[in-house]
Amino acid sequence: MNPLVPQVATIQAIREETPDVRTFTVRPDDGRFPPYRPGQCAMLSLFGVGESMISITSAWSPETALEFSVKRAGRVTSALHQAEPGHKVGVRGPYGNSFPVDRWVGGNLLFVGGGIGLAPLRSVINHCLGRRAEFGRVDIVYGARSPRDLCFRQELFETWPSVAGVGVQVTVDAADAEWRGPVALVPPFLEGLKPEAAGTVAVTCGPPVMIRYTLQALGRLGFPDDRVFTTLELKMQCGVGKCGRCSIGSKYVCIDGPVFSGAELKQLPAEY
Amino acid sequence: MTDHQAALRDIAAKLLGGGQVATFIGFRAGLDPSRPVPHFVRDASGAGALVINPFCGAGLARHVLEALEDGPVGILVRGCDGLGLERLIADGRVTRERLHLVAVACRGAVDPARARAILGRIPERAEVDAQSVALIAGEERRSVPRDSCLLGRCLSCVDPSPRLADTWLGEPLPSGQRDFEAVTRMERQPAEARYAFWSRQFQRCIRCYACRNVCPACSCRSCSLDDPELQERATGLADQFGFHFTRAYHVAGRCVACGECQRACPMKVPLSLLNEKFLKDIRDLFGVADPHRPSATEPLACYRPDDLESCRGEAR
Amino acid sequence: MRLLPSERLAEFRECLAAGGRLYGPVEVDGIVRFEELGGRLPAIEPGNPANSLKSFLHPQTEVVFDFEGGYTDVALRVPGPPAAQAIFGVRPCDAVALERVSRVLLAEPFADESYRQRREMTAILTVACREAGPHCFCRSVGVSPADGRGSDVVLYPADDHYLLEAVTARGLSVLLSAGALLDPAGDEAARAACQSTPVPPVRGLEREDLPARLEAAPYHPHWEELARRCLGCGACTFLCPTCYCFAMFDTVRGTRGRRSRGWDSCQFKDYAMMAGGHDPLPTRASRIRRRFLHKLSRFPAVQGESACVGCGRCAAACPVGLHLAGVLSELEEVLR
Amino acid sequence: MTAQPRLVGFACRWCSYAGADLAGTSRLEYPASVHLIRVPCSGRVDPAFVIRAFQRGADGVLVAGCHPGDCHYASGNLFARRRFALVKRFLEYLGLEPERFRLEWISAAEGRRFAEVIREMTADLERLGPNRKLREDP
Repeated sequence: MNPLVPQVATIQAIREETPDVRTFTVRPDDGRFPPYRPGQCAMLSLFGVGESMISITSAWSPETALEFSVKRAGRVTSALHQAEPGHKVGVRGPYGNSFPVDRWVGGNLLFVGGGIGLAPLRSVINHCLGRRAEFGRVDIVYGARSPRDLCFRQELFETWPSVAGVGVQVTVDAADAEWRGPVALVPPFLEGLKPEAAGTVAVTCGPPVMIRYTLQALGRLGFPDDRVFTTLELKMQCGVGKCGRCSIGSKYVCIDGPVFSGAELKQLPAEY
Repeated sequence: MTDHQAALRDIAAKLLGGGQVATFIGFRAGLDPSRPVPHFVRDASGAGALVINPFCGAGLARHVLEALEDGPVGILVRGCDGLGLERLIADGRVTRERLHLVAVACRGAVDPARARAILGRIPERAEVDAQSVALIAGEERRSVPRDSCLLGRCLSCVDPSPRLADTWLGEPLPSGQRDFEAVTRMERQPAEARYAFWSRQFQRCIRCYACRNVCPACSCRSCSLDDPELQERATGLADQFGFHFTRAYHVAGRCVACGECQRACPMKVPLSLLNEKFLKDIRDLFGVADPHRPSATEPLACYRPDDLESCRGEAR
Repeated sequence: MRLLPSERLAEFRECLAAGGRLYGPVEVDGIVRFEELGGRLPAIEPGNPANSLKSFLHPQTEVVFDFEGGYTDVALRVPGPPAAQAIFGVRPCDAVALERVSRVLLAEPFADESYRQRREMTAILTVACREAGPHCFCRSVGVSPADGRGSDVVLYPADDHYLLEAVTARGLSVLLSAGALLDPAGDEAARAACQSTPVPPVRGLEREDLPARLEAAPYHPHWEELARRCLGCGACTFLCPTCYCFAMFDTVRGTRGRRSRGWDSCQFKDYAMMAGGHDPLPTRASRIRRRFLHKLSRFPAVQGESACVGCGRCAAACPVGLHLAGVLSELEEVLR
Repeated sequence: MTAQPRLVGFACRWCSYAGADLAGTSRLEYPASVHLIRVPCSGRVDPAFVIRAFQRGADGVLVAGCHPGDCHYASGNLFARRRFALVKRFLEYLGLEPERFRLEWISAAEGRRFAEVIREMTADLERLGPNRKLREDP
């Protein structure tokens, strides 16, 4: 079987998260999609337009369809935003490594997200909350450009805070008239919260520049490099470690990533 | 030409030393003596690396675009380089005042691959005059006809000397008029033979974009050939015809016939034969005497009310 | 080992052509390329044809699938398996390159299926080198003029005959099918001669600490110097037998369409640029550095061997003389 | 291949496009297989568009603009005239079929002329048969 040929799938539902982010619920027409782990991605395509590597936002279970939260950015994602329920898409995957959740058992978890970067974190957050008893405190720190750019509002403001031992802190870069929460960029906001580093694993994802400063902030907060994880995003064409596009040093983000520890990241050239 | 090497180094050192230019663009020796490479000298002490000889084949004009970001540029200029720079100036990409042109007349550059094939080994030196070329390696010196080993573009060159210059090395040579003989020969072929010829040529194309990237008339920041709506990545024969049509048409009226595209093509697609067709038709239809030499009004950026109405419908 | 008298070369060609499409180096319009041989004999000249073997195994463009339908209904059609082909007159470095590329493209669990099928349907008949071409430097990157890796059959040329060695089972069956033309051979002098063919070394390449030295100087100003000279075209990458990068693209005609893939070059300015404009390789210097480090440091770090096989195509093709051997000898000087 | 040749027309919105409208409202007969693309001026048409139309399945391409002297922008059609004179000759030079391409002047009042040009071109294209040389099918 050619790994570049996608399964045909149908968009079942579309939820508007923000003015430029929509979550697509997609079910392969043959009903089967291999089990996937939190942090993995899939190639989502529109026939006649092209493919994009998108992280799978849902947590796997045999019955649920796949969810992809897609920010409108380029040609393919713009076309996806024009799509409607019932439209056909191509999907292939799952690709990449995943968050080493089993190694985190017994520890506290700190998730730091920025903008659409909450999408890959959402799958691992929900996965960990599904195994709530295995972890200590769970803190979620999230920021976006403005209040209307906050993704997954329901989970952010209702579902997650209602789980015992889960704290959610939300900030925005710039407030609007209604916003009464904190106004700060994520990295200094995080540093201001002074999370306890001992016994805690930090997981971050967001725009490249946010990741860079968040990693520095986590370092100053005392998080060792091997207890910090992030997920990278580079341009991809094949998703299966052949096309060369997402190479970074001697790694391919599509198969060796997208999840890297801070320690692994330091071994790589700064080409992300 | 080689005689001017010492003078060139001198001038470059003075320009750099006096702060008149930030970069001097010329050639330096490559790994192989028959393949000098474009070189960017940044301070006076580096000028000693400059060479000038009949193996200097690459066009230099295009390189000023990036070098100018660091300040004014001094540059070695032969006829073809001069036309390329005129093109960049006419297109508003370069200002004349930021260039110091060191002009030299050129009798033609040797194609290193052809020279090696003739000699059976890498030539170390060459001498080019109006009648013949001498290829020299060790004790061996062989005199061969110009058309056996010069770059194709040099054989049809009518501009041995640049029209713009700030400093001259030696004397200019007289310029001539293009005769478009090769285009005329192609036009006389039957249509099916022409189609077969171009099919064979275009099929070889690997779409490396060397022809575009080397071209002094292709300095657009955003290029139609990168636009997937206008140029798909597919490489079927019709796609290749489309690619070469668009490339050639988009330099029509601005091509300076420097032949860099054809020199750069790793698949030896005779791109000059496309460009020259446009030049010839511009001459014939619009009465432009030397259509490859940039002028105040580009032939396709102007019109005459009395332009032949017949040139609209008929193909001839 | 078998022996093929030179005068039976045409018959040998016919025998190969009977097994499928047959390609080899031929000179057309003043350029030697691998093309369909037809009635011609392969042009065996020192050095390599302009295009590389990858044209036949990892082609410039190929169909991934065709599709037909509209927004709410679509059917995919995957192309059938490739036909058998043989390539006659390959140089050892090119075959070694194929073996290097295979390590990536055939890597599990996502082996590149169309490449795998083509590879299985292709017989590679290599002619070992008795003379180095003008741009050859195979020995500097651990490849020999008599290298058999990646080949199915190696032909070692002697004055009036070729010594034939089957390297793989596929090669053996090729030799069996041509059995009537071949004599049992005793003398292995032809192979020994090719094994000792001199190939000029490239300064810098033979240093074992080269990868480390390159990685240690990622922002050396010489990369910027190279970037001034480089035109940013893809000639070096498209002709390189070990460059395998590709892009995927869709074309549509009404209700029918096609997804294809085709060569792409890390030297193109939009190579790594993402939707939204973020570009991890924003400058020409960063892209040149990527290419050379991939060839000489990063690919070897994973695969244990250089991704350059010393074929010299980049040297023949680069319009501004910015090729691996030349750059390496420049770097050798500036990194000293 | 459909029986009727596929003709793509780039029509200037100030004249030829209105001419086509007039042909329609005057109930003049012309082949229905023409696909008109409205452009602001014949001078807007990049020859690359013409090639693109051929690649995407056109058997013939028409660029239609205002008569010389009538251009809404004074001179767009005169630039187009120079440009497409070269294009036509270049198509021939490449061994393609220049008859598949025409540049015509059709005013808003010339519905009859529009229908006539389409009929003529369609007849020419029927004689030439389908475009094979420049058509790229996926």
